[in-house]
Amino acid sequence: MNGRIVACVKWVDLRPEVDSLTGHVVHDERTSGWSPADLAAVELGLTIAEAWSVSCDVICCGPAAAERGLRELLAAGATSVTRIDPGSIEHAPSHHASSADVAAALTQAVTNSGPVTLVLCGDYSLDRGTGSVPAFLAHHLSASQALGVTAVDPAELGRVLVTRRLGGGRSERLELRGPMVVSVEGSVARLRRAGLRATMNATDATIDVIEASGSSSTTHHVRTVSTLPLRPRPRSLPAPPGDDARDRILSLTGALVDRTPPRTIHATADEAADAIIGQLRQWGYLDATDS
Amino acid sequence: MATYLALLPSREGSLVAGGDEVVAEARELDPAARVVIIGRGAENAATELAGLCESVELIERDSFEPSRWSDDLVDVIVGADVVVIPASPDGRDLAPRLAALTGRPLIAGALSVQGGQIVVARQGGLLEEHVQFDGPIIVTLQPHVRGALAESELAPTTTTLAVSDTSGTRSNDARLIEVFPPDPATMDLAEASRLVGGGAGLMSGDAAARFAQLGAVAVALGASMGATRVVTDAGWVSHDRQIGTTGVVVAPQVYVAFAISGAVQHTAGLGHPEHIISVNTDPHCPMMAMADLAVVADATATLDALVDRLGAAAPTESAMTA
Amino acid sequence: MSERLLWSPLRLGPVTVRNRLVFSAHLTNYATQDGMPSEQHAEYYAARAAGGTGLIITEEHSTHPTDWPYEKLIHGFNPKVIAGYRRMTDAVHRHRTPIFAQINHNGGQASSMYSRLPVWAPSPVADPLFREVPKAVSVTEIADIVESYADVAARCAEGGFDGIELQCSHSSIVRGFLSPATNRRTDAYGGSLANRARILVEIVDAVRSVIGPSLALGVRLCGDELIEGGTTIDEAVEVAKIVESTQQVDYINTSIGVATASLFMIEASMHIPPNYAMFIPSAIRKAVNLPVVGVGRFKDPIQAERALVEGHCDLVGVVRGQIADAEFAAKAHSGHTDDTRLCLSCNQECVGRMGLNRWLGCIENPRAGREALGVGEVRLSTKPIDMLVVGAGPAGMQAAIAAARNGHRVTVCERSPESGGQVRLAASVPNRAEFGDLVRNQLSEARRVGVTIEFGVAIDPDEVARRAPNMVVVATGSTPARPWWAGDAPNVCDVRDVLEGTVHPEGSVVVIDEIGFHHATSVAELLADRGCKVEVVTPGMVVGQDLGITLDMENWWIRAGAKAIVQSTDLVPMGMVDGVLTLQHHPTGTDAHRSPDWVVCAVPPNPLDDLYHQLRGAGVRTERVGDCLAPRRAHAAVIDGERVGAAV
Amino acid sequence: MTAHDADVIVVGAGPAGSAAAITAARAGLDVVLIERGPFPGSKNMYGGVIYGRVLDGLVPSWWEVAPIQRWITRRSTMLLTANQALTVDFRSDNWAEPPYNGATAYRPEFDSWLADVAVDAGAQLICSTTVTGLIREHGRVVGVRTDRPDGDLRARVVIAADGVNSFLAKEAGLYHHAEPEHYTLGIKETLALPREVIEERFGVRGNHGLDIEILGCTDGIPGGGFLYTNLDTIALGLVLQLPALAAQSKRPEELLAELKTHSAIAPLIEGAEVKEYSAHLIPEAGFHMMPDLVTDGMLVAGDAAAMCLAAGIWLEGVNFAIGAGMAAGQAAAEAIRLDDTSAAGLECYIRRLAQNFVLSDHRKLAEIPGLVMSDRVQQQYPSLVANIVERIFTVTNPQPKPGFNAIARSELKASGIRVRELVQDGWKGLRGFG
Repeated sequence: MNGRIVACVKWVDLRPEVDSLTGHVVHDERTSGWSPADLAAVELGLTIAEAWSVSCDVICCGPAAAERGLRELLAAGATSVTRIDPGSIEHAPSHHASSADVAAALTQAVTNSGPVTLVLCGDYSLDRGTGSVPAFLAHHLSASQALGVTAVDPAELGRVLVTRRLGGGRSERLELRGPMVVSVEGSVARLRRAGLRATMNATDATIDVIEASGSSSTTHHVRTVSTLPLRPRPRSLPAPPGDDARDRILSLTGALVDRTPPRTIHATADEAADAIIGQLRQWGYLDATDS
Repeated sequence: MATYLALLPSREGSLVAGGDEVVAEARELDPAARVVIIGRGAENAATELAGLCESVELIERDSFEPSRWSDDLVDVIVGADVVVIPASPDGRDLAPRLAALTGRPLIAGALSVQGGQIVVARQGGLLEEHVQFDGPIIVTLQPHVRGALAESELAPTTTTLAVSDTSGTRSNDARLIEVFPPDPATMDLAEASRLVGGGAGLMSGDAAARFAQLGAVAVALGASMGATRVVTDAGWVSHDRQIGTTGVVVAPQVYVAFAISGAVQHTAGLGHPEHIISVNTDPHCPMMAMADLAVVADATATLDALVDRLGAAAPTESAMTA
Repeated sequence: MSERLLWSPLRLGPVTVRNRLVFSAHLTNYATQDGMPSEQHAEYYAARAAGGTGLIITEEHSTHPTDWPYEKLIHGFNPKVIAGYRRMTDAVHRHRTPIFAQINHNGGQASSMYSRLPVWAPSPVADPLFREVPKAVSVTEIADIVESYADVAARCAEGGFDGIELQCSHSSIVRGFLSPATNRRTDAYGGSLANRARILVEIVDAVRSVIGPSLALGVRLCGDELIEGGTTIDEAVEVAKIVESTQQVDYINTSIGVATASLFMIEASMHIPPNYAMFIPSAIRKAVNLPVVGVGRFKDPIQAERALVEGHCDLVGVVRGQIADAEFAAKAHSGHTDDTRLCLSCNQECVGRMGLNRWLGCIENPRAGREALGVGEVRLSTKPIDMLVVGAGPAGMQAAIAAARNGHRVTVCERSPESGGQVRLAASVPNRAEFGDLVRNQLSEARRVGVTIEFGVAIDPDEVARRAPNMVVVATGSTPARPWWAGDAPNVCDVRDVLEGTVHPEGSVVVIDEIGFHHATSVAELLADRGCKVEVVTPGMVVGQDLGITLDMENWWIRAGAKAIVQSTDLVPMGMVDGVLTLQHHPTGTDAHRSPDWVVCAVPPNPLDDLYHQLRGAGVRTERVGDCLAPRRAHAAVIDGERVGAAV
Repeated sequence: MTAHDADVIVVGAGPAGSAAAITAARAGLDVVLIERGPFPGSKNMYGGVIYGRVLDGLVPSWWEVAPIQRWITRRSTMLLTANQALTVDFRSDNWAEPPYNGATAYRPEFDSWLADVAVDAGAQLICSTTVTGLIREHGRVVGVRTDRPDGDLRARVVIAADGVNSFLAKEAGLYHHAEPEHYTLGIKETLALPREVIEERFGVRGNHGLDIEILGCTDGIPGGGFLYTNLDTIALGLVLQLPALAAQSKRPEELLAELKTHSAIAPLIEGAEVKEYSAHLIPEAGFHMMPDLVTDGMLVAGDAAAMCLAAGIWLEGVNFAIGAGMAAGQAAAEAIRLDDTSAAGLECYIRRLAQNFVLSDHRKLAEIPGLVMSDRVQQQYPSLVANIVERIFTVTNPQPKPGFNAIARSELKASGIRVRELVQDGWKGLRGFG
């Protein structure tokens, strides 16, 4: 067995209570957990590990409270679980480690136990939501990357085919070879349910903890100055054109927009179908050759 | 004053989403901001920036290779304090790698880059974090937040950047197998330019068959299928296909409504289609009043007749591109 | 409750609103003739507070005796108002809803009719509506005005208001100063924008100094006056920046148009697209950090949420939506948006009645403005009866709703397969679709209160005898009347025939308007859209005389012009012989002739009251409502229905 | 006998289950506590009233550690008619200091806390796991099936604390008298108001609060209402007997909406925002409805054993649940020690229940639910009492005021209630409550 899969997950409050006046965030440990995307990453890791007969380790960057969740992942079948204590990379005032720092810490943890074939992550974290950790990770591991993936099909050991969205409804199919980093959408898979005995056994399993090393120099000249309730940015909206008030009025009322003269026809089903096709053809939505 | 550079990936001659906004943002902050397009069909993509900037530098590349492209871009961005990249696919692939290569901090998914302060959404959009910086950085800008208004229709001039092209050298970037065009049947309704909608009037009888038929007609017209809330609540069509204020707010060019009366919850989410056809037995319902062609007929029978005429044929090329 | 931002609280200086919905300032004519706030005010605002709105801003209170442009204006300058203020603010505060007072001097947009004093304005420029040349105020008088704002603000604070809004937009002396169109001064209050805004800054300073830090202070600005040489959006943004730079103001409200020149763009009817004024708050909000209120045909909570999400505004003014349904906010917040009685934007009973010096009401909500009298309240009957309503038009449906609300067992029988009567026809033309919401609102309310509705069921006296209800309400409507002058000429039909689709006029069409509302103009537009050559003829001085009241006249003119519809006035039809229509120009008595392919008549109809008389004759307890009582407009039908249904 | 995975399986980490797990674990047993939700109390979003005397035996000085909202220092009973209200109000300063009397608490916080106590005592808590059935051998319960793969778990004793309508008690055939009228529907709105407004309106300070029981607010449906204060929310609700509710055309939320507009209630909640609406079935017939509590290898505790006692003014389910849980834990330990976990061996549970207050209160109050639910108490007494009081307080000068007895006699006559019934009900009530 000379391949290895690692799933990277993040312990977050799934339903943080945010005071919409002050922006104060109250975290409740009881509502913390793994995001659907992270769970999908773990499930894919487990499935592919079975297909390739390799191990699937889970690494999490998070506080000690995350160990409860890590035990669930262990029970679900992870070969090992490791927690990176964010300690020194979480710095004031935002108390968030930057994506670059998290990626650096993860890289260290991933490579600690030897070379890796496939790293799986959720596409976005719920709390910060930048989705940039996987690409940093790919850079550090000199790996190929595919972000925001909607389907993963493992081929032979060390090769996978993925589909990812490109926007505008388009998508692309990519082939990746290890080492590779793939971030997945939550809809890709649902984590299997851990067995009862595995769950019970995992309750007192020990969890490896690694201390993250100090923060990278790049973040030093970036600092958070304030955190407030979100006030959406005004989206560009054109004012009505025209120096003449009347032109602006006409533009605002929409009264002069040319429309197809409305027609009402009473029709049988066949006449109706013909009328619809004829109209769509006239507007240019259908070729003369259609139907 | 900080110098800005807008870096826009292109694909098949089009900018990735949010490219125009990145340019507008950079130019608002720095009227001399450079605009660089990298990718396939960069020259053509530059025409999308008409009225937003005067000149664009182009780097023509073949398929998307984040690791190799970022290697090539390291020299290009020298001198720019702030590099702004769209936070859409390709942009968010590229930005972290470029940041890591150049040692610049990355501020990803910004809502705005206003002067010395960058605003980033946190906690799923409940909070905004204001970040200050005092050195060279890379920022990705969330698409569809800012919007961009062109001041004219003047296309920018273009120059091709001489950049060492490492193509051909070995990289471990993913290999592109295929790009799938938008599939009207599965694409996000909000992005669909042609929509076929079904209402409660199709639910009598064999509703499942009716909506399958509606889907087939949609495919034949190169359109996406949507439905009203009553239909999605009844489970005949999934909720992500519900058109209206409680579902998806859409903006199609053409809308063909079958047996939809046009409750305001539906029509308010419909945008302003240029062309509307409505089929209904009630000539006086709002959907008929809104229609350019109001057909007073039985919607289910009309669907049968349309299926006959259009066949189950796949959309023709013109139906896809018109 | 999918709207997150809409239901999130916001701070406006010292005041926290629980959601982003604002019942913003609008005239009600509820004040007494001597300018005192009334019980009607208190209960009207309290009902909206109970219905969950985040903030109430009252109608304007005049700051100065020189400002009395219409009869029932609240005289903030009269110290006696405080008792009325208290009643109003106490009633609203019971629901923990903040209420702000809008204070104003209308300047030259006023009449001396009530005040018997010359109107004051920055320059002697006559207002186009009132057509009075104002007195240009002296610098001393400006100081007097500024002081009057402070006095009234102090009075409002004493009266329990949580904040003050300075009306500086569509009808105000401050707008008069800000606008280059009405400010021709050459002193320190005219010329540069800084000078034109001077009075605004002075008022802000004076008001803040009397109200202190515990009350909110807002300024309402006009984003585009839509008049020649008036303020446009770029300058409005600059004014907003000036307002923010005073550091005394907690929010900015917005508006569009000038009340006395472009009112139809302020209180837009259904003919103007929703969100039309959104560019104003959006542009202002981009330039300032203060919370900004957006207004303009917000009908639906999700539309409001969208405006918030896209950052165009921080709060949304929904006035008519909350007049039509006081529980607009509560229903939306609890996820029952579908139960909302949606505003039609018809302007018939709200805006329309203001121009007629009557108190504000609502075409579909008989309770609006009648809260203090208990109209529309549930009064459960101790002896429920069986009631049969014949006809599911607006009158019959309202009678059914009112009776069923009080616990009576009500069945409505409608001959046709659908409810709504003539409203459905009225709503079936371009731009009038929203009128049809009346039908849907009544239908859903009727179902909620347990009314049984049978469609396709005709009722005659035998059927009534068979069903043996305790009471019958006849709401059978009216039937088109063939005008006397038409004789038996072919190709003469009624507007209803066209809307029902039973006739299809083609070619040249003369539409006769003897009703003076949407009937003729709607059909004229419809036929013009279908390619007919249309002329609308009326004996009146103007086609669609009452369209002015609902602010639809300008829209009609714009569209009629675009569609090449000819309008001919002062013409009385005298006969139609051999395809020639004779029209008499009544001021001169001269005849004119037309030879149209079709003549379509919008003329007063006849009541359909046979069933009513038959049942009365048979001794059945019977009432009639709506057109079958006397053909009138929809609001009258609803009022009839409510009166009869609630009185059972 | 088959090998077992644990000594005791407790199903349900509510107050009863956690109390059982605590006691059993402290007795040195190997305990598995299985909870359906992702954490204990996750299904109860908001609060309840907890009368905590019983906690003394479980967690000494619990008031220093338990997560509570407000200490109940006022209890009121309100009798309502359509347009009258009579309130009997009691306030005690003694309830404002240790050991305290009662408190309001948010159940997610309280239940999680109590389950943590169980874990500290050595119990193993397994969340997100639903028990789907019992494993039985030779008619005896030997374990449970869960919805997890590999999900069977065996133990010497199963303690079913799986809530109202206990699926496990039913599966074990322990229910005999489950008729619909034994259930009431509880509905509750949680209404948010600023802390200082609550304190002003209810005349309480700091973290003091009140609990009101309301009679006569259910439009003739047997049941009652309640209102209690949390830190910055108010809970207002109704309990309504099921069959009567079903026979009526009104929906429960309409009844609650009417209560909210009653002139005695409306000012208390004016301007409050609804945070949550919840509905819950409550077993309310007290002792007469209790299932058999013991079978071979299994005990039933808490709501599962219909131990929510709705004896008129006492809606103290959590107390009884904890008491029953403790007894169940102790009984399991005793049976395992004596190596007899058959029904006979577990019979000591009943004894313990009877000894401590749970069963004795239930027995003593056996008639009370019937009395509270009776037509006279529900419909006639509130108006009788309110009318008498109204006449006493109504100023009738210059006419001489009739004496109390005269008023009472005339109102009693007008109400149509016979003196014999009044005396009988009074006696039942005295016997039960006294």
